[in-house]
Amino acid sequence: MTRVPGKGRVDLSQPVEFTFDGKTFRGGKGDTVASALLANGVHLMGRSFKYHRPRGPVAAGSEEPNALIGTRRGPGRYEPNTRATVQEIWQGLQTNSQNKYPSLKFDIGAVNDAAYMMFSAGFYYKTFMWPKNFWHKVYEPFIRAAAGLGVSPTEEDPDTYASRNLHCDVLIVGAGPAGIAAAKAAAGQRVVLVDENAEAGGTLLSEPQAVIDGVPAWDWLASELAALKAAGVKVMTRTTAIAYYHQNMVGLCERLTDHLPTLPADTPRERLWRVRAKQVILAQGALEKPLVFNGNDRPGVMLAGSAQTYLNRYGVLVGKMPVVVTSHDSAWYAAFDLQKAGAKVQAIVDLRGTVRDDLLAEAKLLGIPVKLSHTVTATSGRLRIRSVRVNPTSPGKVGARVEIACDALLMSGGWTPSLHLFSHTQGKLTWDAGRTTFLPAATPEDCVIVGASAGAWGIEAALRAGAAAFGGTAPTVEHDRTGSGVSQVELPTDLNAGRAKAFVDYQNDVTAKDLRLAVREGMSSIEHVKRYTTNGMATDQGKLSNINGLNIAADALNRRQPEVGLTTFRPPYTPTSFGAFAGYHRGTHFEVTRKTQIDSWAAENGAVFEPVGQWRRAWYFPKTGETMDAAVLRECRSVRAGVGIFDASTLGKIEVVGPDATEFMNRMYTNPWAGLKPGRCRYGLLLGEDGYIRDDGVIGRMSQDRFHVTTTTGGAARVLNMMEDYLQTEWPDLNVWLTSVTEQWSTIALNGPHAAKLLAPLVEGVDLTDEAFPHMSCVECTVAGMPARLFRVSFTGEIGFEVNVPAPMGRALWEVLWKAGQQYGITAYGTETMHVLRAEKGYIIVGQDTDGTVTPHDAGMSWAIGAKKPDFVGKRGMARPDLVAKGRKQLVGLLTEDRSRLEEGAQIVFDPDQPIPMKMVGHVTSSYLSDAVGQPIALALVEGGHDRMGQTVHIPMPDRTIAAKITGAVFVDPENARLKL
Amino acid sequence: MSRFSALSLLKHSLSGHKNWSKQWPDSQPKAEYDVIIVGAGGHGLGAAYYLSSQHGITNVAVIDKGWLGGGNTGRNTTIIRSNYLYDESARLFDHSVDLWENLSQELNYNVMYSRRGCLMLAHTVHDVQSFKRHIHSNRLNGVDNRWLTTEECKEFVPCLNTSRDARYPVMGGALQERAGTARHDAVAWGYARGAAARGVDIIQNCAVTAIRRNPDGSVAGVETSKGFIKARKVGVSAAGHTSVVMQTAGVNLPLESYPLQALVSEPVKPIFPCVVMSNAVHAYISQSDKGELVIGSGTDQYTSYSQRGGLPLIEHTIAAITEVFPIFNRMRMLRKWGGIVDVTPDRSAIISKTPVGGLYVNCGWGTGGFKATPGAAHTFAWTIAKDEPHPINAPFTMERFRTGRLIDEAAAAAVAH
Amino acid sequence: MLLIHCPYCDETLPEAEFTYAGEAHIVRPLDPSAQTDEQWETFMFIRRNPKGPHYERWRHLHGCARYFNAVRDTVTDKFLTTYKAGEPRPDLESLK
Amino acid sequence: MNKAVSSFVPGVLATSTAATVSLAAPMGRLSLRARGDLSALDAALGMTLPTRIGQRNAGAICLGPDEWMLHADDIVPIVAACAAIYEGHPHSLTDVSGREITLLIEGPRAAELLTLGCARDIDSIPVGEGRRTVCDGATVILWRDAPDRFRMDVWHSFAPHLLHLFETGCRELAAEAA
Repeated sequence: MTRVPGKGRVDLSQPVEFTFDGKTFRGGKGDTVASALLANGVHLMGRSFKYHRPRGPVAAGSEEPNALIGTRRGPGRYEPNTRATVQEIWQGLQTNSQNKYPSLKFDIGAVNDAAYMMFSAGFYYKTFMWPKNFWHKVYEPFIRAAAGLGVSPTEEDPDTYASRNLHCDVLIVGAGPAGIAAAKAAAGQRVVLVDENAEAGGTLLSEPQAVIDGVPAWDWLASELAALKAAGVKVMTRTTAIAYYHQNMVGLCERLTDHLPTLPADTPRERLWRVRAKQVILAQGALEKPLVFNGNDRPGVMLAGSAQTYLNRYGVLVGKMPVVVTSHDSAWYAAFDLQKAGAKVQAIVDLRGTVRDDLLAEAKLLGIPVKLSHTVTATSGRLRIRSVRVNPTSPGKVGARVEIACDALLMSGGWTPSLHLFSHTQGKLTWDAGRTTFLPAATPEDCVIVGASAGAWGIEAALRAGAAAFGGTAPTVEHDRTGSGVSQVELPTDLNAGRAKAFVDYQNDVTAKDLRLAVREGMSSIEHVKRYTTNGMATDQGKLSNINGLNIAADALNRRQPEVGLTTFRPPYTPTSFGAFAGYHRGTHFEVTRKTQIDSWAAENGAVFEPVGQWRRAWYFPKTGETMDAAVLRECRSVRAGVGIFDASTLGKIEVVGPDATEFMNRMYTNPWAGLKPGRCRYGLLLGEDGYIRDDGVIGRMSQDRFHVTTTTGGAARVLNMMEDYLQTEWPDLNVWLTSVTEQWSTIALNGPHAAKLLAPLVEGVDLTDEAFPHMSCVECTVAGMPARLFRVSFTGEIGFEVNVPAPMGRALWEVLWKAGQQYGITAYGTETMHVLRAEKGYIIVGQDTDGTVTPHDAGMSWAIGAKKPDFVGKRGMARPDLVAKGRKQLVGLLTEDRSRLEEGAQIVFDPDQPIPMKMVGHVTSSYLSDAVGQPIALALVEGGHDRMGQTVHIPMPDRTIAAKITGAVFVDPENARLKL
Repeated sequence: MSRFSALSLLKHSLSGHKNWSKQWPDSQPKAEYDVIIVGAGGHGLGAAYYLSSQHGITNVAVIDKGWLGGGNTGRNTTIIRSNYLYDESARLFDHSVDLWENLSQELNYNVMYSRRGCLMLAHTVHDVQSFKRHIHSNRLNGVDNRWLTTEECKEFVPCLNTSRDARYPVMGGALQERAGTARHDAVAWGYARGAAARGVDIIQNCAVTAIRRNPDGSVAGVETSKGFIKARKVGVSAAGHTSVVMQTAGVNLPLESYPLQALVSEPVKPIFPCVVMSNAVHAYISQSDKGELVIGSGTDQYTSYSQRGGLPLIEHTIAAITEVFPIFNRMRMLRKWGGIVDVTPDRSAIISKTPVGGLYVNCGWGTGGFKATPGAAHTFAWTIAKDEPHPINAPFTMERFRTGRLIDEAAAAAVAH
Repeated sequence: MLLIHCPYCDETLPEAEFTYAGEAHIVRPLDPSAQTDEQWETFMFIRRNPKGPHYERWRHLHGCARYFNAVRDTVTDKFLTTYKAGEPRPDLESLK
Repeated sequence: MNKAVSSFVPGVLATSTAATVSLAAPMGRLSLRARGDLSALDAALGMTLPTRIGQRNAGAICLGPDEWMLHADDIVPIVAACAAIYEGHPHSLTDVSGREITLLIEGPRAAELLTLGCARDIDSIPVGEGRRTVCDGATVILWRDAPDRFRMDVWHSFAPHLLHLFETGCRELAAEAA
């Protein structure tokens, strides 16, 4: 065990057992998988992507690229690529390593490492091209098999996810010293303080030696957090600010259960917060830069600051005899802390020739050997570092090496401000040559970036910057540790640089020589370098690799970094589960399913449903054992011979009211409306300005100034929107108003020779005779004691009525009609039968027999156009050259010669013997078995179809070609005799 | 240009990869070119490649305000297919697929064209009708596309949710087996390398600020951040920025630019064998050779050049993906990005001469530009070289918006009721 | 998600309540039949699509249901102003 | 599963220690549209129509510059009174009683429950006012009657979807407080 008694915040009195690759390990409450494994002396936690090299954690936080594991909590609860440095342990947690076979310690994939010279950057662009068919059959399958790190989940996720909207005055991202100080200074406003870690505190958790306002850092932290909560600040931990959107909307992902041993009831696993803040404070701190040298990826090589975190926060000594290599002061403190905790630091190797005297004095005091002007040129050890090779340097030269045995190598190349969220705002960055880093400059958002993420190092500076954001004052800090350093590209080496494996992107195995190769091959922008090498595209999204990659590329190009380009940080800040984004919108709640008031009756009576837009509609009502075709034929027969009942409630309905209602209707629809008397209905056709059919429906004039407009089910919202658009912006002078009444009414259609007989006894105040209430009439009356709007209309060719009653009465009316209809053999029918019956009559379905390219003339509905009207929507568009040209596709009927049923969507040709590609002249829009016609019928759009009556066309199918005769589109009762009582 | 091969790779690896040469030089502009292409994406670089390789026109410059391939070429979901309804579209996109199939060999650059099939899911009766219309039309046009039943869909993509109770049940699907994906950056690089080898100048980080015209109205050249460059002909292929560039020549186009977002998951071992598109729920997905699930969504509702896009769209897209593929709920989004797509009123492209002599435009690809890259580039080059359209792009004119002869694939898929 | 000020409600609200409705100040000709094909094409299809301030229409669909106009910078997506339908096009200079 | 809210049985639909959602008794609802001088309508209605969007008076809420929603036990006299002045003061009065239902949402965390579906800031709706807004994709009218008491008018077919969200939310918020 490498746990240091008395150090850290892990509660070892609450032991926690978990497994890693089947072996049980013990840690304490507060441990991550990484800290607990390190405490057990385990550094080897994974394998790299390309070379399968052994890897251990290099960091202690969410920037970790190496220690990725699979985590499992019973069936369905498995996720790959979890960072061991973030995953908290709980009793029973199962974890496994990834990207290895057969085992983590012995992985045959590591042969790639031996052949690494072949796998240079972009190697796959240069090969795998011959022989050509080998790509699909051999090369690509081979490459794909090597893809990925972990394995995908394979079961449905039993957990739930949530989302919430939150509005606040101040959102502070990062609960380190800067964030806490800002929250305190913003007191009195609606403040939200979020941190991705399990605990608030940030740097303070790793720097217990600091004393703030005379109080030890951890005591100060506890009392400040308590005070903030008491002051109403919403403090959210385990909550990552994932993305910064327009106008200060920040997306947060809160992880609620992944750290708990048992799952609480009714608690989602994660919650997505959409926060809208008046002001955002970004206080995300800084990330430590790795050093780039040969062998810098061996398990045991770790960022110095992270080693300090493992010690001070988790009480874990990552090595008993570590070596420190650095070009920055901060790593010296790591050496001191480890030494004081019982480690025997073998050496502090500093690239710099001179270092602050106090650091040298402290090292001397602690008895740590110091090697200034030295570099590290190699490491050894198969599964964990065993030794490090150190060489003295002088300008342009690397001296003789010495080998230092060690069990950990702590490195620091300095610090990089965390600018990810700032970049999401499309904020401008400036290059700070002195610190070789980007710093935030300007952002279009109302956002302030403070502390280390703005380049201010040290706890006191962070506190000061945070407080200053709201004009507050900061406490004083003793034992603050600040420092400076110099930036490096690759460390000086005596090895052949072309052979060195000096890693920049650990996970993707991108080395410094890959970056230089990319530049050599002409990749001159950092984005090209990134894409060619995959540097920065691993699951850490370049948190550790981007800045080193840029420095090396700039060096190779002999240009300043800003000229090479800024790396774009893309959301999310850390990988975020799909479940969190989907939130509540899963399963039945994925999207609204609108149901009519009569839907429940249909469900109880065996209906099969189909989704139509947002609605679900009864498709057909099969009897036991009946196929769809049989059910539909039966339903059709029953309507034509008796009476059928149909739920038409989903039809869109718009109440058009006002003195200018007629004028408005004249302008919107193709038809003339002035002559329509109150109490009468008319079929209305609606076009777009392009002259193509958009919608249709029956429109009743309820009174002089009031129209009851119906639309298609899918078109309801679109048509209302279109009407409002014209009314509000083109014709605001018209005194007319529109109200959606789609859901005010339940609409029940009765069709068939017995429809009037069935309905008449239930209707008060209207005689259902041809004289008193002829076809295309409408009236307000009472039906079965319910207030109703009664229409005599037909979409089937049979005598038809549509009864509209206030929606909640719909099912009651349906049941009354159902009961009353029993003596007439009433049959419930669904949308499929409705489609068949209307097709037999040649009535179109907009969107099926028309698409967005059909004019009224094409559809054979020239009769619906008010030719005398000076204008209506679509009139001008319809007059464009191509819309009046000859040879347009026109709607006709088709009867197959072999009496077979055509397939909807089948294409039509005049010459069946032509080679492919064939000249297609139209397609089948609707096709049904037809009991009434005695053979299958079809509607089709055919080039010049209206002038080709009686001609034969051909429908080539995969197995045969079907001949069909062009007929009129009306198959049943063209004289409309059946509409009369 | 030194040839790429396994042998050359081996040879160079023995010398530590120190002797590779630049794949294309970073050129500075000359005073004058025969042809200037504005926009160094796949389309623009490809046009330069075909101008130089097929039409013998090598005094060509491709100019970009940023780095080559940095626009939609590097920001799309890499889907390639040609199962379009109308003859005009099917011909253009199938011409592209023909070129895709040999592109690696043609360019001596592995663009990793992966012919793994594209399955479009039908979730409504209307989808079924519409997809079958496509399938029949494709068959008679010689474009592969076939119907799969729900069970066959499940067999093809085992992780598909085919529950009858799903909000959008899978009622079948249309499979184009020749469809697939390609490595998007490599397409730009391969064309750049091929064009540069034939003498084309590729000028990056040079913004075209205006197109200058001669007194007779014809094109004179382009004003750029590096000064005026004379040209006999100018072809504009600047995706989302095309209308801005063309307006400087006095040409107003029927274009609007919208943000389009896409995302990838963390990489996992192979689990997803093909491309799946679902128009009803507005999402499409494939898995890259690196193991990432690549997911595309629709455009935001407003025009924009910000390359940002909103969170709600991402939420909806991911909800749609996990609805169709529930096993991915615990996968994680690794990164998402935005592009700018230029959209025409009929959602079909324009590859056309313009009213300005010597000025040509290739634009309006909306969300479908990547798959068209070789075909668009090839026919655009032809149009520029011969000052007349190739038969394949002849229907894709600007005039169609006046005459009404639209190629409206979206309208053809109109929503039913 | 954008934040949009509705000039009728006088509130600044999330985009979720609004729908975009294209370029503003495109007036439907009083007598479309008198338009040439070119004029009709321009009315129907030709759009400015500027990179920068854009005069555009929005509808507060899930609020007061009004169409209104806005000037939005298409590079930053920031609204420079919103104003009621029928009000004159504001001068860009006055918005700076 | 989404359950149907098509019955007329008022009562509690979802409840927890955090919030309770119940269905209000059926009531009369009228959509009123008018512009210009409203005095004739005010007289017919026996009240002053509020003119600022979101403002309420008696059972009337102003939803747009020319739009109001009226809630009333009995709409017959209102319809008659408005019809009487139609000639001189044209307007649109449409019965939408059957179109929608009203959910009562109350409890210590009622406002927070609404944030599950509403993107707008609930705090910006003053007590005694209301707004039309969008909740989980559905257009609703949200009336704030007290800091922790709301009414939500929603079209029938969207109600089960919203109720499903609120059922989940009530449980989730209660668990959060526990």
